[in-house]
Amino acid sequence: MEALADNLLSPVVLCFALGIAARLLRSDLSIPEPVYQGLSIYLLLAIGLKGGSALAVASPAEVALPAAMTLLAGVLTPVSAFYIMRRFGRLDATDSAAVAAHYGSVSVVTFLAAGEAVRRAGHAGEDFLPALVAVLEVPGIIVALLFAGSQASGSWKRALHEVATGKSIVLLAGGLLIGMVAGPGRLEGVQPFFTSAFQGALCLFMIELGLATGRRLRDLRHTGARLVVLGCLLPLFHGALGVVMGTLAGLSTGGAAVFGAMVGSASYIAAPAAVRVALPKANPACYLTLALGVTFPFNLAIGVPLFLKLASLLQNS
Amino acid sequence: MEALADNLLSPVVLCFALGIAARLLRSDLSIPEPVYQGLSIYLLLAIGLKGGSALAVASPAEVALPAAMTLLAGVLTPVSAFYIMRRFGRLDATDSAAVAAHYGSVSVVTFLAAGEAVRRAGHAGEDFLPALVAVLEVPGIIVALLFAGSQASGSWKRALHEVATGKSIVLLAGGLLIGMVAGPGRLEGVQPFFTSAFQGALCLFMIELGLATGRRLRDLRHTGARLVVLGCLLPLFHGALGVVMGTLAGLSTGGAAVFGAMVGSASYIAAPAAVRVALPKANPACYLTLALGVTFPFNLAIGVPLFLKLASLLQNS
Amino acid sequence: MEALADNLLSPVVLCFALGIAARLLRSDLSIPEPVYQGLSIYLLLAIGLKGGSALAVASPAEVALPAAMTLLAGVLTPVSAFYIMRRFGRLDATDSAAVAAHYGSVSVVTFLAAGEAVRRAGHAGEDFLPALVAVLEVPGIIVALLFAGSQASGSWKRALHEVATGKSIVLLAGGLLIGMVAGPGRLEGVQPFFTSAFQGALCLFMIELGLATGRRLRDLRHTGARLVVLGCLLPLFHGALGVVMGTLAGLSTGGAAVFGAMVGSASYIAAPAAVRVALPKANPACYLTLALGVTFPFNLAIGVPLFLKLASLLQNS
Amino acid sequence: MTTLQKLTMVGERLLRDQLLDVLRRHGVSGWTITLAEGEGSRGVRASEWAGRNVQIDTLVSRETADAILEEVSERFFEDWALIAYTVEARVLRGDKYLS
Amino acid sequence: MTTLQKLTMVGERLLRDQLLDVLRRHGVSGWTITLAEGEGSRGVRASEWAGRNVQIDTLVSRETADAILEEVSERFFEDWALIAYTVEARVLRGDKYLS
Amino acid sequence: MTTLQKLTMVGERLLRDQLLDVLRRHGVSGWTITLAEGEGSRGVRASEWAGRNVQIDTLVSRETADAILEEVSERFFEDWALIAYTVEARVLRGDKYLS
Ligand SMILES: Nc1ncnc2c1ncn2[C@@H]1O[C@H](COP(=O)(O)O)[C@@H](O)[C@H]1O
Ligand SMILES: Nc1ncnc2c1ncn2[C@@H]1O[C@H](COP(=O)(O)O)[C@@H](O)[C@H]1O
Ligand SMILES: Nc1ncnc2c1ncn2[C@@H]1O[C@H](COP(=O)(O)O)[C@@H](O)[C@H]1O
Ligand code: NA
Ligand code: NA
Ligand code: NA
Repeated sequence: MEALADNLLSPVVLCFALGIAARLLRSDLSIPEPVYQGLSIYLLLAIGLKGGSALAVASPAEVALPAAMTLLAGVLTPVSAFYIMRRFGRLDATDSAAVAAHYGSVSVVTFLAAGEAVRRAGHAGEDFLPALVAVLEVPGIIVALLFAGSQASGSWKRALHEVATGKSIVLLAGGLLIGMVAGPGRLEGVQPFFTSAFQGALCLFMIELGLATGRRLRDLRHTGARLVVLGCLLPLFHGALGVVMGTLAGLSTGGAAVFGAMVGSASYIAAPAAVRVALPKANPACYLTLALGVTFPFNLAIGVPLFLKLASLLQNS
Repeated sequence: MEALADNLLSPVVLCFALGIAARLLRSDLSIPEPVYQGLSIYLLLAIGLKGGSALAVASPAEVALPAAMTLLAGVLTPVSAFYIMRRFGRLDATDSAAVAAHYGSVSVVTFLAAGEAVRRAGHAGEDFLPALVAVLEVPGIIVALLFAGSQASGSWKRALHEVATGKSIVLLAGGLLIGMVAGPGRLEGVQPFFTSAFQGALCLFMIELGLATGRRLRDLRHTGARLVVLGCLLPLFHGALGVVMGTLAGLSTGGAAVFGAMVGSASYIAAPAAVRVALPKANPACYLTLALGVTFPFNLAIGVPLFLKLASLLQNS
Repeated sequence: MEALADNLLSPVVLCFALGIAARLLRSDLSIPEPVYQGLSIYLLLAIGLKGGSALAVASPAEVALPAAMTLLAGVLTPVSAFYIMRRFGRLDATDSAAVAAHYGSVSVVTFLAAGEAVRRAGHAGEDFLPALVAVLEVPGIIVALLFAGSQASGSWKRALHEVATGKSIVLLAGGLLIGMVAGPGRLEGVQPFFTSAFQGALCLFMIELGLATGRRLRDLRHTGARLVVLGCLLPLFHGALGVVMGTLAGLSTGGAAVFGAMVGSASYIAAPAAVRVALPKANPACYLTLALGVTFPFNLAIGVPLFLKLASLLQNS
Repeated sequence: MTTLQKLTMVGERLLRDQLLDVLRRHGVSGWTITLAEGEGSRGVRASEWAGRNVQIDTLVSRETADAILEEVSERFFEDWALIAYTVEARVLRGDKYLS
Repeated sequence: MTTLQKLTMVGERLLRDQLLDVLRRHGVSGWTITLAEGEGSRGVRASEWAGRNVQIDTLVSRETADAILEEVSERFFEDWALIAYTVEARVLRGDKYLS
Repeated sequence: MTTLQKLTMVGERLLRDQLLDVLRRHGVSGWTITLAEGEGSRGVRASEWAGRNVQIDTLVSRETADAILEEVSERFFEDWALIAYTVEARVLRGDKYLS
């Protein structure tokens, strides 16, 4: 309970709430698009660099199992999301596949918020976790699009190209490579920019995410209660699965909690563009509202502390 | 005299001068609009957070009197500005009310520059002063618009909405709330971004303010010497009043000086939009030139050191 | 050899490579134009401030000789570039003059990358070197344009105005002045923003430079092998000259190496605009491809370590 | 292809929401907004902070265009920096923009 | 002065490269792109991260305009947020834009 | 409503001030500027740092439009990346833009 409150009072979560509030108040507040994109570039590159420099000093053995678990999660979650949406969400195959692509991938900001919450609670995730984010971003999207199969009126080739060369992957993977090749020593000079300033920059970013979420909240009415409930249950289910998998993979308490948040999160950066291209007939109001309007705030406020609790229980037993 | 020179040599003031010079040289230098707006968002949020985290640890008793004085100043200054403009400035009721709204509100950047000058002089303002900036921003505008009364061809309701949900208020007040709720402890992670980087970011902002002021300087010819003189006397009068009020409210020497600069300053962020909406017939060339072209540089160069001198005199006597 | 590898593994160079790679992969990665311009403004102002604050505490005697050498280099390099391009590059007078203007001026980013490489190698350049960058930026352009003479169908007056009041000069020279006038003490408050964050911000900037270079690489086919070879030899020649001149001027090993990189570099910020205005008939594909597509990456990867090697040899003999 | 009017309004950023309200009230189904800078006879702008000009393009029937122009002219032309004009356009599947 | 059609397409940013490909295949020699925001009947946008709308203007002959409009209509109109229209324009030295 | 010409010029950012000077000299009272990207036959741009293209729209009388086009054609067309065209527009209270 206290962990829940503590999580809600972090500047990152409060800035998200400020964004939502500003939208509900019909304020003209907005982060200019170039600034928002500049912040995204900064955050993705910073994550990549951090993960990469951790990989540079980690032993392959240490990373291999978590990486394998990540791939496994990238295959399991879109499958479960697809069937749950088809069965309980009553969506058609195309829309189910579209939603599955989002839940199969990962929300970078949820990952960051989870890392910060875990740190504030006195735990710490493994340093190489950002590398797993990059690993988790793509496969879920591909698996999910396979479900759409013949429904995919869009171009598969273009969709794959869109995911693989999309700026988020290029920055994350590029950052990882740069971090690995340069190593922690050579990265020291860029630390003040990419590390110290990171959390503050994330706050600004969260304001815009809050504004975008606020815009989506209006769409909730059309989405229907059924989907909103699923948008809360799915991250719980996937997140718990992730915590278990992370624990099995040998991650620390903090690491398993963050891993759970990653697996339980729904992408709204890489997935939407790919889905739009591959499944243009799928309804964006449906998948974006679920990912950004329901699951993201749910994880931010409730999911993350629960995953941490679960990880503690599992690891102390 | 020395304090005056020292103040003029601060990077913040020099960057402002660089902006003016670039404009006069017809350089193509300009801060791109999205960057300028991003900087504004950053500065306002940072001020809010700082004030809020100070409020979180301040005793209500300590803050109550200064806050009351701030409200009082927010009522007195627009009244005095209105009558002075009407009487000595020979402006009509609409234009006088428009100018009064600007002098009744507060210039955030003047506040910041004053804080820095005071700190350089070895003094220190109270940590909760940024909270007073948020308090001072709105009432002066409302009081001033009341004067315009029936002249207000624009929409009162829209103007109020414009002020209350304008991005500057949302960010300042939102930052205050976040700072108060989160408290200094939870804000530690965002300090490198919002505190260490603050003065440097302010320098970039000052360049654009200098460019904007330079543009206004050309309008001075049309404004007339009479108004220019008033644009220097008004901040002196209000500023001195502010120093006295701040001292009565129990502020330290540095705090009273900064308080004087706040009261003596003229808004050019919140007020112009509200005035434009409520009093579309008022002449922007008049109120903007006074606030940004005359009073802002005057305070920056001369007002601030004078207010500090006055505060020292008052408090040492 | 090892120095070469070490140089290639610095984050700054790797980010440049990431930009090139992203372009070759046809990724949609791009730094939004306002962010790119914001970063440029930041970098130029930061360099100016750094150089200026060094000048504030340097003895004039110490700086005089290097400054004179800089001016000399600014006269020699455009002359040599012009004749080499005319003779061996088989360009006409207009195109040769256009290219000469670029090689006569200086690439700020090459200067920065050289400074960092030198520092990593355990050396250090003189603190006042950034001031020399400002000195080197303009004369080469003027000398080169003199060669074009009657060919210049564009306006000389406008070109001069373009160079002298262009934002890069205004920011560099303005920063220098501010730094000198304010001095290291008063600049302390802005250090976290302008100094600590510098290298990281440079990384982001390098990504966009990489993207721009990637775009130019396609033009290499049209440029012809002859020009590409000259684009590598010219910086070697000028750079070696610069190292010798820097050593004669009494610079340290690191300082002479950085000076060499400055002299050997080709401008792609101040020069292109001036050349476009003064010599509209010159072919931008030719001069931009040489400066940005050939010489910049060449210096970044190979030139800088060579100049450092040469400086060490000269100074230890 | 249907022949419609492309109605363009360029004015102070502060007018943005009010102009869009006018469009909505006239049953307009869509519009495109771009940011612009400008100079004109009034040269008025509330502040840098409020942003530069906004340009609103909307494809509508001739009658709707005229009705909007009339309202805009009455409400905003005297006090605000604003320009409005129409151009004839042939629109792909344009009947969906008729309201 | 030559009379040409100014063909304007406004749509989701993700369509950008595909639309330019269409232009290129029809032998178009140039275009101008501006960033725009918009609202329409579909109101679809992949995400903030992909950016807002893109507006593409190109001056072409009437035949080219019609051919492009037809292809665009068939390929993109059903599933994508897109609007396309032409306006008649007198173009300085316009013959160089005839393809 | 007055019928005027909307004159549009799209070109290198470096031309901005010179083009505005031309407008001023022809007595033009206002214009709207938007930032644009573009591709054309010349594909020339001084540098990223100087920025992408600039688009200038101005409503003028037919005679003024023709006079401006002629001057622009003579002075800039050979060496600079620039396109210029006019479109007929019905302008609200358009007489104030006649010069
Ligand atoms: N003749 C014109 N042609 C094109 N745009 C104009 C013209 N006059 C004014 N504008 C635009 O309309 C805005 C308001 O103009 P005004 O109301 O005349 O101050 C200006 O900022 C310009 O963006
Ligand atoms: N009537 C209209 N007038 C001008 N632009 C429009 C109109 N309708 C749609 N648009 C633009 O076209 C885009 C796609 O519209 P739609 O396909 O109707 O969702 C919108 O985002 C607007 O930018
Ligand atoms: N056919 C065209 N249609 C629309 N805009 C064009 C066209 N050709 C060129 N442009 C624009 O005009 C600029 C200069 O073109 P150019 O002089 O042909 O290189 C380009 O960057 C485009 O923005
Ligand atoms: Na997931
Ligand atoms: Na005041
Ligand atoms: Na050089």
